[in-house]
Amino acid sequence: MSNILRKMSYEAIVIGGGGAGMRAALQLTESGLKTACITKVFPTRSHTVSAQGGITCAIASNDPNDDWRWHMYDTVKGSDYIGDQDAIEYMCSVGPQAVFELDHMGLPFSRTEEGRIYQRPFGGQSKNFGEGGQAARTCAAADRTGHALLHALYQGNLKGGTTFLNEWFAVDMVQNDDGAVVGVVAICIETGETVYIEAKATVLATGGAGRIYQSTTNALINTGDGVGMGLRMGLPVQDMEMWQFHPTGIAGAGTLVTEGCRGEGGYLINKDGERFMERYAPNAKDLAGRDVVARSMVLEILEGRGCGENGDHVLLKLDHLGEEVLESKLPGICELSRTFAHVDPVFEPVPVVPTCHYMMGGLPTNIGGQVLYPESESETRVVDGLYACGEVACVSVHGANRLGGNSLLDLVVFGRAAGIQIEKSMREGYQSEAASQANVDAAMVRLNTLNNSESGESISEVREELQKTMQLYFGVFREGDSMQKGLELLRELRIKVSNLHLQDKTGAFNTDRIEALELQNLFEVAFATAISAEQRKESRGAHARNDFTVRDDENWLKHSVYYPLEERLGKRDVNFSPKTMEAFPPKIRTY
Amino acid sequence: MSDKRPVNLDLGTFNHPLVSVISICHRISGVVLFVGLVFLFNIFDSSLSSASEFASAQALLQDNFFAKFVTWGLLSSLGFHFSAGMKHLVMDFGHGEEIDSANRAAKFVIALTALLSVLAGVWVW
Amino acid sequence: MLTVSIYRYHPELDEKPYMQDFQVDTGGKDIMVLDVLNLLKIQDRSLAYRRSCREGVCGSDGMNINGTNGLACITPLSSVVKNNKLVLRPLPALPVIRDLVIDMDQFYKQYEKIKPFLLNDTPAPGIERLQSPEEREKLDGLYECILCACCSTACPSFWWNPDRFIGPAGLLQAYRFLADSRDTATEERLAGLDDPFSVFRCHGIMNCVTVCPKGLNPTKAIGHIRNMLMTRAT
Amino acid sequence: MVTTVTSYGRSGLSDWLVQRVSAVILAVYSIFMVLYLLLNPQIDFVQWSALFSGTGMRIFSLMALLSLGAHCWIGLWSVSTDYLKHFAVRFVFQMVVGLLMFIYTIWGVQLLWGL
Repeated sequence: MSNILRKMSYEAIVIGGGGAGMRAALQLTESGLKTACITKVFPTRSHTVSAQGGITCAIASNDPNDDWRWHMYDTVKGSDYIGDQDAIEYMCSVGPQAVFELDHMGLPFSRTEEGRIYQRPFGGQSKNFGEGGQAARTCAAADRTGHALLHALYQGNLKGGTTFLNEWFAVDMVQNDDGAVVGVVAICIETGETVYIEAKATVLATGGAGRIYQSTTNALINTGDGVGMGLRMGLPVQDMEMWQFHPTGIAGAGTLVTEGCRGEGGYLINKDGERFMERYAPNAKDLAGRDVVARSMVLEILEGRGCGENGDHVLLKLDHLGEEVLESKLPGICELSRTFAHVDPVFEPVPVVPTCHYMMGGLPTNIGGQVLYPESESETRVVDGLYACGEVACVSVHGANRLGGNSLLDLVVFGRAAGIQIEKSMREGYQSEAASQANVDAAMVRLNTLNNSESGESISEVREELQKTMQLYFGVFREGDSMQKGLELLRELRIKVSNLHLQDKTGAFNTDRIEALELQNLFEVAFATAISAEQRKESRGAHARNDFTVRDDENWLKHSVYYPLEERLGKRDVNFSPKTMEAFPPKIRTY
Repeated sequence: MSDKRPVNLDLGTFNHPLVSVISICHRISGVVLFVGLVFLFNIFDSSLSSASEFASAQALLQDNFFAKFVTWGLLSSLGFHFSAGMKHLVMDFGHGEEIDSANRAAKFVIALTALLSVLAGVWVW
Repeated sequence: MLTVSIYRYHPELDEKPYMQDFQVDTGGKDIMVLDVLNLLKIQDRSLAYRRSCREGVCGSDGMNINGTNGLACITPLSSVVKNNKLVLRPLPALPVIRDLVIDMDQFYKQYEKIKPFLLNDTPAPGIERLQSPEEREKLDGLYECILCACCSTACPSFWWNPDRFIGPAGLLQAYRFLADSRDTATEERLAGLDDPFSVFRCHGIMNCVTVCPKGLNPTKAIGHIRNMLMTRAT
Repeated sequence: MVTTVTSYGRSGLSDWLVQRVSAVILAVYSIFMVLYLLLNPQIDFVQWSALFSGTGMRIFSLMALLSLGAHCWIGLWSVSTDYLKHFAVRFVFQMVVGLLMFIYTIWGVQLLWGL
């Protein structure tokens, strides 16, 4: 098989056309760098489109005295103290500017009577560093904020003239002899052609990987392609055990029902009609951190107070809000409930269950989006030419648990920051050696193997097995023994994943090939998750263990770092040095 | 490659909602009326030329089945084109732009056309 | 067992498209059309279709389902299947790349033509541009479009002039920006639309309204554009 | 965005408006004629030609004639640009329609003023 690929050259490429990728692409295009955004689906089909409730940011619309430092405090607390405080400080302080830019780009935010952006209460939000009660800080466009944001960003990029390579799938990154990333091998899905896309800067903005679980709010395209590519290149990933289970996925379907429902006054009830969150979080109740609410729900179900025939879900009560509020503030939720739960929230509560939602972990980066290689607990080095932003990155602003509305802020702030950093690097004269033929060939190995497969495992069966294993052994509650069992199963699966049979070898729009490549990425993510989860021997944020039920700050006030080549878990210091203020010290986290 | 690409435009496999059927029929009736102009202008020419030609045109319309049928066809087309055109004008003023109201309007157009066609038949025969 | 008849075409293997029948065991459940396709994909790995969010917000899986355009992921079998038969064809009028996957370039071009981005020639303030709730309400029913192309490809005017008629999706967005109090390019936008094709090919057929999976109404938006053109001209 | 030489006013709005105004005139004219004939079932040549020799009726008829020309042209031009994809075919069709409408108009004028 011929290895000489057609080459396309750019100064910078962004892999991923979701919120983070398009924000980065916009920044890069505006800076005048020759940029292409490579995206496996047309940009507006990216998963950002499904975000509902809003983008949390202290723009001081709802409360004129609101302060980004309060937002920072909430985020640090929400992260269960393993969020990096310099990054959180940056996100919360730069946030307002990034949000105003979105408005100027045309994002149709809902409005207050004063004409400002409407903000609603979300979980884990407080005023005055937790002392001033519930805050309303999440900027919203009804309950379609992600959709509005993604379209506004796409429109901004159209205006700016960004080059898009729509429906191109990144297979693997190309590393030169110095170890710098110099682009990516990608497939044009429409024709099946494989091309080496050369770039001095490669930005991974490939989003999450919620599809490692059987029940997830994530789109079918959320297959962790960036993490997969990074791991195959030998790059370590951070905090991969930290998976957020969103309290309110529609039971059975897995589709998301925004936290904004509870922000607007909805609450959860068990089969006795009891508002059980009053017991678990007496102050914040239904607006406690997502990890807290999700665990409480699972406990209710495990203790026999679940609803429905099988007692396997609880109910989200919304009818008391009245039809007018529901139709104006939560129209999308009404639509989704009717379609997927066959329930009209105007009259009946919606059956919900905690569902895999967000990957807090990912490739460690600094504030400028540069991917870091942790050499030891305190030392890191920059991986030349490689950047990451959005869900694929672990900068880390979410630590062990992300607050609702912070993901959209994360992706615009750090997409933008990555663009700014690249522009700076280029102006400073960043250069990298061109890739050799051997370098490009290395990135073609897995595709070639797949293309040459004559027999082997069924893609859909292996994927289903993987998802079941993750769901069963690495869910909301975890335990050492069962995780070891899960790991064993995953090791068996690894053999199958490396022996997939690609039945369809044709070129044009070959989704069989894409699904196989995606499955391999999913597996890498799942395996990193499993190792990290099994070895973090404490409970923190979203990582809840039955055998280590308390937080262990002495040993684990650390990022976990999974090194793929040695299948080893290391640790990395958390940043407690924000630039403009004192760090928030770890406290017991209650809501 | 793109030249070879097929296009799915097999109209027989699509559902055509009533409103869209009304629309295409509006167009068809318009073309029918356009073709019928030859007939109308000839009749009109005869009717104004002289008393005798007027009488023979009158006779044609009263006795010749074919002429009667054409007249009825044109009157029915006119009735339909007129009714559907009214619906258009009403829509231009911002009414009947919702699916329900548009469907009601479409049904009304059909009913009105049917009535007008029957009346035209009675008149012609 | 459900009989599913699917439009098949592979540019490298087939001269012409053809219909292929499959039998699918739905377990007697009222699943979505997309679920059926996912089941079929296990049977036949070569079947090509787009999908992403599987909840009706990304607009990937627009297709012609038993004769009507819609999103596979939010169309339950019970709403379309008659006589135990499901017929899936690609969206009409645009070239087929493979099976149910169409080339949407022409559709996107029409969208880009209307300058789908906010234009404002005044300097941006340090905060957001203020907009009253009433002004914002004008964007409801417009900004929700997911660009699935169900409407435009159901529109006969678009079938015959996909290169010259903007089509319902693009026009809905044209009006979305005309109606935005933060946009100052009204005159420029209207000037670009006053030709015999871009807007005026709309004959009020309303197939767009019938099929829109988000319940939006392009016909109405087009009416508003026409009124603005009228006001501008008189 | 799309200009076309053969369009009537070369502006979509003027075509659209002409189509509406001419439609109303034709509708009123049609109703008048039908009602007139219904109310005068025993009409003879004298009465018929007297009707068309009045100035008012001549103006009314001329308006209808011109409306007919414009209405047909815009309608059929639009039909031709939808279905006739071959340039030459479309051009010939449009010329035939244009010529016919010209002939009808002159013919009508001659009839009305030839009385």
